[in-house]
Amino acid sequence: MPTLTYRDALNQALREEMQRDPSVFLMGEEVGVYQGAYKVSRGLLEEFGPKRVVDTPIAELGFAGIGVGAAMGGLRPVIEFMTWNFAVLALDQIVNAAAKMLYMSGGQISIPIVFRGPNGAALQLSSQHSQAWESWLAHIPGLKVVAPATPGDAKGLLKAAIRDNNPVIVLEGEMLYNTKGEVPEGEHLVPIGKADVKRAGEDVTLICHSKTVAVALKAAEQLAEQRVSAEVLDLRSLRPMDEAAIIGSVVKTNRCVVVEEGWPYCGIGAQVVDIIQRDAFDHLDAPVLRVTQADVPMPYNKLLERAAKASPEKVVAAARRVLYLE
Amino acid sequence: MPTLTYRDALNQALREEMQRDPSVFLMGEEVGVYQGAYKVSRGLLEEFGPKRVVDTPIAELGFAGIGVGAAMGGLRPVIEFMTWNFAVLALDQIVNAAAKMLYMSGGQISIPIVFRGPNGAALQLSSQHSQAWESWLAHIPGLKVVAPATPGDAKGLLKAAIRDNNPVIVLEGEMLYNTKGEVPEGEHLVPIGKADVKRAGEDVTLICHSKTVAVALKAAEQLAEQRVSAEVLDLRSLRPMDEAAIIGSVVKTNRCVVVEEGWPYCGIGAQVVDIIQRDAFDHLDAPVLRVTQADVPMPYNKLLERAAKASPEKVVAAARRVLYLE
Amino acid sequence: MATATAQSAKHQAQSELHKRMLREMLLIRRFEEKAAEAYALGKIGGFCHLYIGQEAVAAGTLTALRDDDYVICSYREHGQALVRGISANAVMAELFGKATGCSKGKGGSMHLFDASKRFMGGHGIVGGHLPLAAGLGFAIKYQGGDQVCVCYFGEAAVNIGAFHEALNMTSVWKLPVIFVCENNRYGMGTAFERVAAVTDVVEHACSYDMAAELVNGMDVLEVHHAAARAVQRARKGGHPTLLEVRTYRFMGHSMSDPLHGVYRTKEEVEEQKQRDPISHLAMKLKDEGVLDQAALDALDAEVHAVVEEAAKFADDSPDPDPAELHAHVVAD
Amino acid sequence: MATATAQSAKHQAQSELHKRMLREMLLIRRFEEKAAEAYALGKIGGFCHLYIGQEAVAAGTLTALRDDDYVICSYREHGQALVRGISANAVMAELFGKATGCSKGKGGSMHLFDASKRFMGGHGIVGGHLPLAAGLGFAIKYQGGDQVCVCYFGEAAVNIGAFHEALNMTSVWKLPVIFVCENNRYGMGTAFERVAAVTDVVEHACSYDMAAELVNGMDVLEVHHAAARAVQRARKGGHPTLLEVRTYRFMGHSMSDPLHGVYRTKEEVEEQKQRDPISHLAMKLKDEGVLDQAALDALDAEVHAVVEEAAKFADDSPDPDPAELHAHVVAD
Ligand SMILES: Cc1ncc(C[n+]2csc(CCOP(=O)(O)OP(=O)(O)O)c2C)c(N)n1
Ligand SMILES: Cc1ncc(C[n+]2csc(CCOP(=O)(O)OP(=O)(O)O)c2C)c(N)n1
Ligand SMILES: [Mg+2]
Ligand SMILES: [Mg+2]
Repeated sequence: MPTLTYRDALNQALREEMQRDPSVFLMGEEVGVYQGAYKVSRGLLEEFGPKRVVDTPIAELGFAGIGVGAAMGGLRPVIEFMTWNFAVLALDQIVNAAAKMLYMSGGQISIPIVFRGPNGAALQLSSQHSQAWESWLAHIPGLKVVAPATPGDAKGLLKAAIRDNNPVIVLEGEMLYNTKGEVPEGEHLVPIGKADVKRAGEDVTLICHSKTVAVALKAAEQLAEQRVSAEVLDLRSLRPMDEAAIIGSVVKTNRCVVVEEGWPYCGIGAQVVDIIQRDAFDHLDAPVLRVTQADVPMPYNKLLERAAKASPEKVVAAARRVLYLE
Repeated sequence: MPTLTYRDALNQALREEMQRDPSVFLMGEEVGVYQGAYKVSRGLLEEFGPKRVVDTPIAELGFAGIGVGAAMGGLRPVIEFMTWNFAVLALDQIVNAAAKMLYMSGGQISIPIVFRGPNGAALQLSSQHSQAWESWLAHIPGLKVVAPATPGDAKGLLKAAIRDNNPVIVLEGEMLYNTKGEVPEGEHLVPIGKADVKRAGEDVTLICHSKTVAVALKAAEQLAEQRVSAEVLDLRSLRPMDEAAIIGSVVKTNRCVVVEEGWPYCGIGAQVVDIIQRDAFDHLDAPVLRVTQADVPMPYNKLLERAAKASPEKVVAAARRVLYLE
Repeated sequence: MATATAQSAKHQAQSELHKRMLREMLLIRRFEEKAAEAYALGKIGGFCHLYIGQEAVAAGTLTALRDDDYVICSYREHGQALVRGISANAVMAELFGKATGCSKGKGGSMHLFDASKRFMGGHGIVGGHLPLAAGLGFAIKYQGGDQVCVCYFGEAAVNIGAFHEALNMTSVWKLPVIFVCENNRYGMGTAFERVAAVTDVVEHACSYDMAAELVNGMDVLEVHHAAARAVQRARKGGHPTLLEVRTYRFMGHSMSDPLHGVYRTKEEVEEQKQRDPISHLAMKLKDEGVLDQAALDALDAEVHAVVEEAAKFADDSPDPDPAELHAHVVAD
Repeated sequence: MATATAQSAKHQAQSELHKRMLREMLLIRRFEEKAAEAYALGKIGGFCHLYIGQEAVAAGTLTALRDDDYVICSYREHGQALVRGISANAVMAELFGKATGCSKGKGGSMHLFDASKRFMGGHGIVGGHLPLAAGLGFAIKYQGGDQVCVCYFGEAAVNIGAFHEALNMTSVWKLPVIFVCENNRYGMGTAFERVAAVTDVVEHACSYDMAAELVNGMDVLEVHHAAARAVQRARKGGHPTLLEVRTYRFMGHSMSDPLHGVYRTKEEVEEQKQRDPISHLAMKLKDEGVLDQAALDALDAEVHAVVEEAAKFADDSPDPDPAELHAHVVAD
């Protein structure tokens, strides 16, 4: 199987879907002439021309809405946000138009659209450029939300998202774009709504997604050195969430730590905890603990930033606590 | 003690704070000449003049930002959103400017501002006009979020919010404006961050806020008829959340149902559940259950709408389940 | 030179058009009156924004369209829905929240939809549907079609960012969109001049290098001709237009608001009612001998019957099945 | 008539001003060069947007202000921070993320703040700080002051809704705000004409009934005089201005972007460098005999020393205390 970067896997997914279906087009800031702010769309303008690779002004609300309108008109838009930080300006269109249109039209008008771009913190981008939006987006009925952690999942989930007849949010990671992994060629679809065991284990479940999968995997390695067998469950899809996979793993390990990039209050982890205590109450040997970003805006300074983020060390510490090893 | 409507209690709070501090002003759509879309600002234009009661164009992002800028310039703005449904357009200013300014300026620039208005569903306003935003707002460090359920709390929390040196979100309820209750005259401040036991009980804790307090109280009555003693804990403040009060009550009752107006995924209730299972794990005799809005956009039809909302019946059913009475 | 027969055929067609526009306006008027009545009886809930006074805008513009053109509106869209050909039954049933409504009772007054008529809603966030309109225009152009998209909104929407972003991109990409600003002077209780630095909406077109026309919205013929010119520009060359139609609402902002309140005088409302677009056209058609009083009365009776039937239909229709609560959250 | 002494005093003051502007521009230039160097060494992280080529805008406008006026900027604000009088030490330390930085190392390059200098940031969301500027203007007017607020942003921000909303309300309420659009032709890799229907930013002023001027941003004197006129309008009558300053960035969009890439040619950049605002003013002052080459060299050396010292200061400064992570999330 070929090894690709996460960036190239996304690029491949876009290219293949645009080749396959002429109603798919890409729109966003710098996606064309500039080849993408993070080069995810490299070469697409050359292959598909400016009709299908559309550079926009800086007008997130407007072009998100144009995407939704184009979907109403029969197209399958892929809207790139340079980063999700700027998509906060477009939330009205995502929530009030894209997510609610099918329902409020009594089932008449579906919105097959993908909103994608990097989410969460990169390195030292400070408070306004480091926000992880997944819990907001997963809150909304009518949306689907995926957050791939590996190049293979990135390709498979983006392709599935483009073919889905609903608005699908694809949360990528700036820090993931350069990471490499095996990516099946051609038709590779990862179903939306299915979690994936990235490492099997017995003693404790580490639930994670996107960038925190690598964090959890590192923690699992460190735990292995301490003779603790950790299972790493990558949610991949945040809405719908694979409740069966979550419960299945926790029923096996009886202990769980949820790791996420965002803030704690009403985060993804809170929802995971809710599901677990509701459906696996009698299987829990300890409270589920969470590792999140510190409950503060992201600081610029490198050391403070590091301290703010989820880390393998924090996950190991939490795992040891749920195992009552501390 | 005088009995006032929730609306008039808010009006009194605004009036008293504007009398007390000339740097307090009110800005929003229809707050002046029209006397407020829901008449919360009735009479204020006449008393304080157009300098301090400012009608705006329909430009939520813009006037929210103008409020933040005015706070940077030394004023204490109260920004009214006609409803929070429209505030989705202003979230960039609330999250990226108001909430982060103090932090990213290294502590130099505090933003003493109140964003207020009705939140959540009223009656048959359909999908785009019925959204409850509390879990989004409570997610954000740098904000405080309150959601009063009674006229007394409405006055006391709004006054506290106006005097707070941080951005404070005040979530009101359109369906609450006409409700009546005792309201202390003059200096009545309810501290932000303190929950309130609205009914004491022994067997199960019903945690709620805003409109769902009435729902929980009704459920408690029905439960009482079934010889179940329910404690109704009104969070009042969603960020910071009164974890001690939550834990205190659950340690006593060992069972809990969380009721909220919003959607389930990553809702306020998920956060409450997280707190409880983390800090009262050994005191729980059953999983915490949640009653939320159905996980769908709000439908227009009256019966469907009713079915979508939290109701005393649903709360009773959940309470009976955590009591293993079903 | 046209022959006499051609001349008279043209004349005939024009008369038919004028009669159609009169009927559409009357239908809206009677429909809205009935809706007001039903609202008072609690059969309609939530917000309900009537179109009385503004009928000439929908009737004048939509009669310039083809069936395959797109139409998209704000929450004040009963009139457009009717002229576009959604049956009064389906519209009234939607207001009543019934399963037979054009949005199956799930949308309500603010969210009328009929995809088969390319009637794309009914949207409740001020300004929010202007980008959607641009997107429909984008789809038309992408697919190589020669349809147009007509987008209705109030003058208060001009002050919001979405207006600016949508018009700019529409112009940059030359999308076949006609932005119809129904300037009825007020956004709820706020007079436009209190909140807009420039009160001629057409002036904004300069910032987007867009064609624009200012039209008297009480004269349905004037509206129709301006719309026809705009459609022509859009269909042939993909050139968008900003049409400012000066109109007036004779009712309160919504059924929950007072008729005039403190923001406008009773006298102003009465004065404006003298400009009623329906009487205006009826008078003209009488003057021209196209219709006599008897024909007018018959028309009114016919329309009245349609509306009564709609109310009865809506009343008799079932509520949506309870299972509808969870249907259509996501598509298959 | 002015006496000969008054004349010469005025002349003297003018020369001093010109020398000051030259020094400010040179300081920015050398500072930014040093920042680029430090970035390459990994001492500065994240996004870092240099001001090289645009120095005349900050130097020309900020020298027209009083100390109690407000200044607010986008993320490309090192130049404004320096001219406003935040020490090169504090700015460089902020870029290095140090506790001695003007935002205590928590803001970084995009979020420079100094409340004591009424320097209100450094903001990272394009267009987001335009409403903040209007709000500062609102506060000034509310408090009855005669200060002004100057707000800097790039031409690409003109396409976003916040621009439209902010300018409209500023005009309606007559707020003392000067919107300085630094039109350097590109937003990242996008030429303005590709994404804006109208490329003369000043044209937008018509939609808001606002005073406007189009200025050559490579001529610091022209910038200064236009700014002085705008300040006068705002201070005296609360009349806002939209100033479009045509400038050019000689570097890539940020330190992570290429100098020209595919969106502009190397030739274009080279050609623009011929219009360097610093050489332009230096030449003029030499021609006028205000400064000779030796004085120029001395000035450059002085500025160079300031910048070297700033880098050393930043390097030597401590990181913030770990407890800072949780400080200043909420105020007391
Ligand atoms: C973004 C937003 N803000 C506020 C509202 C509440 N609101 C509904 S209609 C309206 C007035 C709109 O006036 P205008 O655009 O002139 O249209 P008209 O009602 O006159 O047809 C307001 C303020 C809303 N729906 N959306
Ligand atoms: C709302 C938003 N969208 C996108 C970005 C990413 N971004 C940062 S700067 C920039 C270009 C801005 O260009 P311009 O306004 O002309 O200013 P310049 O960089 O040329 O000074 C973009 C797209 C952002 N910061 N905010
Ligand atoms: Mg209006
Ligand atoms: Mg630029």
